[in-house]
Amino acid sequence: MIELFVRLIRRPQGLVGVTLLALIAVACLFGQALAPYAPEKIDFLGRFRPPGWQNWLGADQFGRDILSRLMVGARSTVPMALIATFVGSAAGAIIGVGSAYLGGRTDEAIMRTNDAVMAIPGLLLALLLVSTLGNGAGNAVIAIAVAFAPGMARVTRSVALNVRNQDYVKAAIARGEGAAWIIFREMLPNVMAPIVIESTIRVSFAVMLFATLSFLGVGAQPPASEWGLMVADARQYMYQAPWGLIVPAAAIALTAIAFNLLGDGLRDALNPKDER
Amino acid sequence: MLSVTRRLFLAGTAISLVTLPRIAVADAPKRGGVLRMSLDQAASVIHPMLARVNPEYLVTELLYSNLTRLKPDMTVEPDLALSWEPNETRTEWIFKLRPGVTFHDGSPLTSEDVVASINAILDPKTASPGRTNVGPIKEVAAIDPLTVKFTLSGAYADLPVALTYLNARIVPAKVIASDLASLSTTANGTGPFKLVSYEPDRKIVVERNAVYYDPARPYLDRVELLVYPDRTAEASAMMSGEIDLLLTTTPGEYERLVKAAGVKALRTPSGQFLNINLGCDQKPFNDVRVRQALALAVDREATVGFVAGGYGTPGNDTPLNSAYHFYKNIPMKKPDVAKAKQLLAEAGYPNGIDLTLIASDRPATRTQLGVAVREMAAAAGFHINVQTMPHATYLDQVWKKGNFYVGFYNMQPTADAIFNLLYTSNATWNETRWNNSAFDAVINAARVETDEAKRTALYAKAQEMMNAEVPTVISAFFDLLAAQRSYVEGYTLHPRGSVFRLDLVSLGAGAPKRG
Amino acid sequence: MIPALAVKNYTLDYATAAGPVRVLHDISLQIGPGEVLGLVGESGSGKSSLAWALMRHLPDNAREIAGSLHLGDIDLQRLSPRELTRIRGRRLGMVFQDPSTSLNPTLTIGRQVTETLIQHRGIKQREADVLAVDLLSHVELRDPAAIMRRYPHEISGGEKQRVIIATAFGCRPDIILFDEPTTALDVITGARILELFARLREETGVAALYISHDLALVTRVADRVAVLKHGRLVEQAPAAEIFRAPRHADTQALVQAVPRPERRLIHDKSSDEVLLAASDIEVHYGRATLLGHAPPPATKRIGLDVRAGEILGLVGESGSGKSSVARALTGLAHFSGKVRFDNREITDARDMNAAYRRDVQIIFQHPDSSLNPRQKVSEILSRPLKLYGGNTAEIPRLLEQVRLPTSFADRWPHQLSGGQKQRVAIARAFAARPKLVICDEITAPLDVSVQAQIIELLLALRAATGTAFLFITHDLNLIRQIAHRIAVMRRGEMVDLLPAEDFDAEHVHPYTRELMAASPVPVG
Amino acid sequence: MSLAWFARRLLLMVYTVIVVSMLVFAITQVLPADAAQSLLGENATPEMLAALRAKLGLGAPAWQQYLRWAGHVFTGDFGISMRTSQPVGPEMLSALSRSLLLAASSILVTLVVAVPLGVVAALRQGRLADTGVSLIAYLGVSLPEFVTATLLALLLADTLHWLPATGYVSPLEHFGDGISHLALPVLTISVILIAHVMRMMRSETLDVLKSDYIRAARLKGLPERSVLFRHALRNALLPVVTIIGLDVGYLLGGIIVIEEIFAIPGIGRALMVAIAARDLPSIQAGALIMAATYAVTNTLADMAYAVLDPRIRYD
Repeated sequence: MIELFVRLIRRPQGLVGVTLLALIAVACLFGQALAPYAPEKIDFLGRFRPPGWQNWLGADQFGRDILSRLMVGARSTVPMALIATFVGSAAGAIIGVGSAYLGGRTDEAIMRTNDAVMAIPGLLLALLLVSTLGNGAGNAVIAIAVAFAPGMARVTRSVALNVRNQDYVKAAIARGEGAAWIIFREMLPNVMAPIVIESTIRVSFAVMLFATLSFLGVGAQPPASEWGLMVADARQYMYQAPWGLIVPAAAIALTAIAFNLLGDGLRDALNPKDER
Repeated sequence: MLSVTRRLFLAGTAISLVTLPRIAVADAPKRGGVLRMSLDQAASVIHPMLARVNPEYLVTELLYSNLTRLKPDMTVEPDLALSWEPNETRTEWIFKLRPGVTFHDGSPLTSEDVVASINAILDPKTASPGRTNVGPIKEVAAIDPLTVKFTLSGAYADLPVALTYLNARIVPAKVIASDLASLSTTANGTGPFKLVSYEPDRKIVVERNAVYYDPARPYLDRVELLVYPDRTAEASAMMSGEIDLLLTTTPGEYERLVKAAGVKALRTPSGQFLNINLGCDQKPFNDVRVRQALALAVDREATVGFVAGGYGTPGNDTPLNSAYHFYKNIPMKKPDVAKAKQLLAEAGYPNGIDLTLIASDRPATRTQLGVAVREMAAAAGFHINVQTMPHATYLDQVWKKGNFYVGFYNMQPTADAIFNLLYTSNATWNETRWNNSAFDAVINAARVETDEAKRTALYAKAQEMMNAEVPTVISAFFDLLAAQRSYVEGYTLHPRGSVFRLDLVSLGAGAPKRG
Repeated sequence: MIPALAVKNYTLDYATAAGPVRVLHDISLQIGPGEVLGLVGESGSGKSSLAWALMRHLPDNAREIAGSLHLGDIDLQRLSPRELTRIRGRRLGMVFQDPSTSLNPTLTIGRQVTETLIQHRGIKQREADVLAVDLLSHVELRDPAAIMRRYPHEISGGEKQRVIIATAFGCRPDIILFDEPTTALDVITGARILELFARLREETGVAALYISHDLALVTRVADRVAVLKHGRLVEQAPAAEIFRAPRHADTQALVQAVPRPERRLIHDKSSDEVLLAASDIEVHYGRATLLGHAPPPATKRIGLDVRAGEILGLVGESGSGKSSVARALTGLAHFSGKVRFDNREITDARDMNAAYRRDVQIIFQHPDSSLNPRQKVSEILSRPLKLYGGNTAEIPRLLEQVRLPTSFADRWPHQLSGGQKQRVAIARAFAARPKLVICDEITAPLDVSVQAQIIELLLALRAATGTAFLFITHDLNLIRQIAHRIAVMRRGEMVDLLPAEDFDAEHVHPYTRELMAASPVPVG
Repeated sequence: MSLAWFARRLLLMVYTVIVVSMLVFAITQVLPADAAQSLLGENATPEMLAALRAKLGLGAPAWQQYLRWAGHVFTGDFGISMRTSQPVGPEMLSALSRSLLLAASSILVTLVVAVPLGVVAALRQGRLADTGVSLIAYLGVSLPEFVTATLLALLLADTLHWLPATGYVSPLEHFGDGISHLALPVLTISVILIAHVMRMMRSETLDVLKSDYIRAARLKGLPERSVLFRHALRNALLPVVTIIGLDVGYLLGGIIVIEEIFAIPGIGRALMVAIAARDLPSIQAGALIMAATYAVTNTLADMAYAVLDPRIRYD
């Protein structure tokens, strides 16, 4: 584990990714305590105050401190994306490994249906689901998880299929091992790495999708300081107060970049090809 | 009586008063040209009796005519009706129609068309939103081809105003008899323009009606209505000259448009307001002290800033503001946290009170009001959780049923209309369930009162009652904001928000040539 | 006379994170005009590095420390990229190991042959087309004009290698580097390619550097043989002498490891007791789908029996169905037919009970994939012990049995070499104390010296436990050394099943004879 | 591309459409707040609601509604919009045509920009150009469409005045205007696609350049130019074709946001409007058409792949 971490941060993208994520983690954990102002405190005189000593990153249309909202908002943005990805990945992984292990026509039927569901664009599926479940951050998380599961299932299955064809699995079957042992001890440990890498990269999509849903008004709801919602709110004032738009947009982009970098870094660090 | 007759007189001579001075004083409006106007949302309904939102009202106004229409000062002028006369008790009204008017298909307008149209609006099966807004009509009958008689269920002085209602457009009787639903896809009216093409979410094109009853109007050859769902994008398009006129914009964009070259930003005070509805029949708002406490917690000046970007006027918990006739200037409530706390304590909430305020997501200002009120009222002990929901869900689950939610209303033509729409016990949308019989009595008395001074006094009383008892917190009225290119002439931003009069618009020097 | 190719005191390092690694030490060799020098070495001996150095295609981390490389009078190390482009192909040709990956899959054969001709012989497309047809017919390709229009995947591996050889000879280079040109091919196809090479060499008098891991093969094509070991040239000798009188100890070891059919490694007779009898075995992969036919069975009603303690060899080229038999017998593939083991009849994988699975063990070809990379050696070995009622305390004994240090129990598979992994796999199979072990090409990816050790180990295990083996291989020479009886398979059918000593007899199947002729027995 | 291959693809497409139709129908069945209420808005009275509900046929059991709907869809009739009273099919298809124009232009721009950049990055692996391309790629895939769209509009339309901010003009009606109105949305969509395809192209090119046949081509003495263009490029492009086929799924999703922001009356916005208005026939038709489009383009990509890659041709 430590060895992996060292290998990870030895690469520039791994180092940048880990550093950014550390910052984000600090914001998620201590944002509330560190924020200079209460994130929802309105200030009539401070409306559209540009960045300066009073509000380091400026203030929004209610005179709320953008830095504080950003720091507190990290908690309503990043963990949501993580949860959505985790739930979606777990569901997808179970479907994928199960389908690969079952094989044959069952596998065919599961995967064709899975592909069919994937034909509905993720955002559309999420939109429909949120409309059904009702607007809100929690429902957006569910919707993203559902939208992610088929893709994860497909990825996992292809990896699992490859693992299932490995001789050590065949050896286990020839030996007369049970299905549980083969799935959990022989196959699963060997599909974990690709799943973790893929999920890490998908977190960045989840961050963006979550922000997009909030932007479209069906995700997090005011007065939450979710970043996508902040962008949506600031958009109508973007000429008066562009900082209100640029700051949360940059936060979303940096978070997405961080997870992308981490995913790529992990992929490299876990790739046995680079080992001499 | 005096006021009514004076209005009637004015109405009767409206043609000469409205159109002649223009010809005499200014240069004659230039004929021809194509006007591109942007709509803030799709005009998804062109059925004149089913239209519900401003872009749809605009389209049906272009294609159809009412008997009467509303001027910017909220008085009426003739449209298809040349003149009208009530009986002594104002329970029967005789309307004389303008002769020689034809529909777009060439057939002549007769009193049969008017009778059929009004009956269709009143028919519940039509499901027209105008059904409850065109006045207490009991029966409508054709006396001769150009005379129509309205029989009312009670005295009603404002019938000519009510008939300006946006769904009370006149359509051919034969269409009503054969297939009224066909008006959802085709149009046949007496309006200044004829329908050329209709794509609800993209573009609607109308062209000049050459046989409009006023041979001079309209001045434009063609009007193209383009749907711009994004306000920022719309303002940008206005600044780059892609569109000549926009229907409405936000304070933020307005500030940009004011500074833009070649653009004339338009602004007019209006009676459009955002409010917080309090369910007066349930805890905790059945206690007047809680309502008063909330009213005292809200900073009205600040609210105008937060939700209207400063482009509006503070409200004093009555639906009337200076844009209305009969507005009574009561000293504006000042935020008073101590008093509010005290009232709340007296009502039995010494430790404050937890509430959930529901706001629909359209328009976004509803949520903004919620967020602002939440923060402003916190000091007084109101712990408000703002919950937003899609507009459709809101209409289904909250509206008229909820106990504590944000409302949003256009200006109505008369004081009577707004009070009877929202606040009397038998109001069409009795949201607050205030059910104050004293208040009802005042409004009913004002309705039939003919003496201007007495009527003013009655409406003043009504406003004072609402101000004191706070069935609803009305803290901000909006100015209507829009913009046009400088070369657009003759357009007036109507405070009603849903009257446009593009038949008076022409293109002046500098207008781009458009095919 | 100037040699066609001269390497003098050449020393090459690779820079790695752990410091420089020397891959070639002070190499000196010469190839005269028209001469063929065979370069032999096991994997990691540096033979490919030398080829890449000559082709000037070294990886970025290569550091040339000393020495010179000359092609005739041209100093290869001083060529500019532009000059190099003119030398490659034109003066210095190359034939690659794997013909299936050396041709661009998306260009026609004709295009890939003519582009080289146009580049190096300065001719027009039309002339090049004519010349290419000529060249292809010269390498004994039937209907060369049709081949020209085909894509690589539409012709066989042997045909591809002929195309590559035709291209290499087409530009009339001074010298051609052959980098294991037959390794990726089947035995018989490889033999034909060698014949072609011999003929073309005769005709053109081209000099060649022939690189291979197969000493026996090299002695048959080369005039002289150079032996590389750990980057050092240990011996250079005429081809005829290297087997007869290897001078260097390393060469001797290498020669010793080469399988020779006449040098039998087992001397006992097998018993008559039948351990496993399989009859009418047909192996099926995949079923008919809505829109596709089922693929044909991989084997056609095969029957064979394994006797107690016997080594039964099963040989055949790739695709002959020999591995399918192994899979059927271990329940890894669907089959029809009957297997009789221990007086029990088995018609389906489900009939294979724990006793059968314990008694019949399988060892796979690829050591990398047969050990779970996420399990330590101890866990890998403990599993059959737990499953078949053994004791995990036996793990050290199992490791010793396969001659691995007991400390290896704590290692991960990736910390082991190929040979060591294969020993762990063997230990895993023997943990069950089986009666029959199926070895599916288990030595194919290993160097001959490692192969010899593994074979020796297996024979020792057999001697100790009396286990029977079903030994599947494509190497006829190897199996003739160790098997009691040998079955020959071809395209899913079993064409011969003979005692090993009867292989030279008259009555063997023509295919078996062809296979024997194609298996290069060392010269000398 | 044998007949069986083609038939199998076709069958899969049909299966996809059926699964999607059931799924979409199921979702629309449980949408809260009914269409009648949403249609009538604040003016609804109970009688009006009842009348409208009866008219819209909202009472029947779900499976009956599905079968009836599916039957009509099969004959090309998607029903009448509850919101606009217009036939849904033609409305959605003309919206789709505008979306496809947007999508096709974006893919074109993407290919023109991303392929050369990816190749250059691969050739200059580890150097400045490669690092630059990688950074752009990271940025591109990490910006949600709504951010890119807003920032680009802020920069190109309102600060520099190079392009019209939004709106849609049909290039058939007015070519120049049409193109300039498409520019910003196409650019926005392309940013993400370019990042994706560029990354793909880079890694594919690297893989191909490491392949044996490229080494063989070099060692045959072919000049670098022909190694690159004749041998490497085509093989590196092959997987990119598949990727683009799969990206259409993303594209159609992204288009929802882009069309919403840039006021393009395409299928994405039609869907947004329909969802907001609970206009069930429009939601069903729009989602189904989108999924079908994805299935078709995916199949097309597969076929393009088969055409480009001789290995698949005779399967």
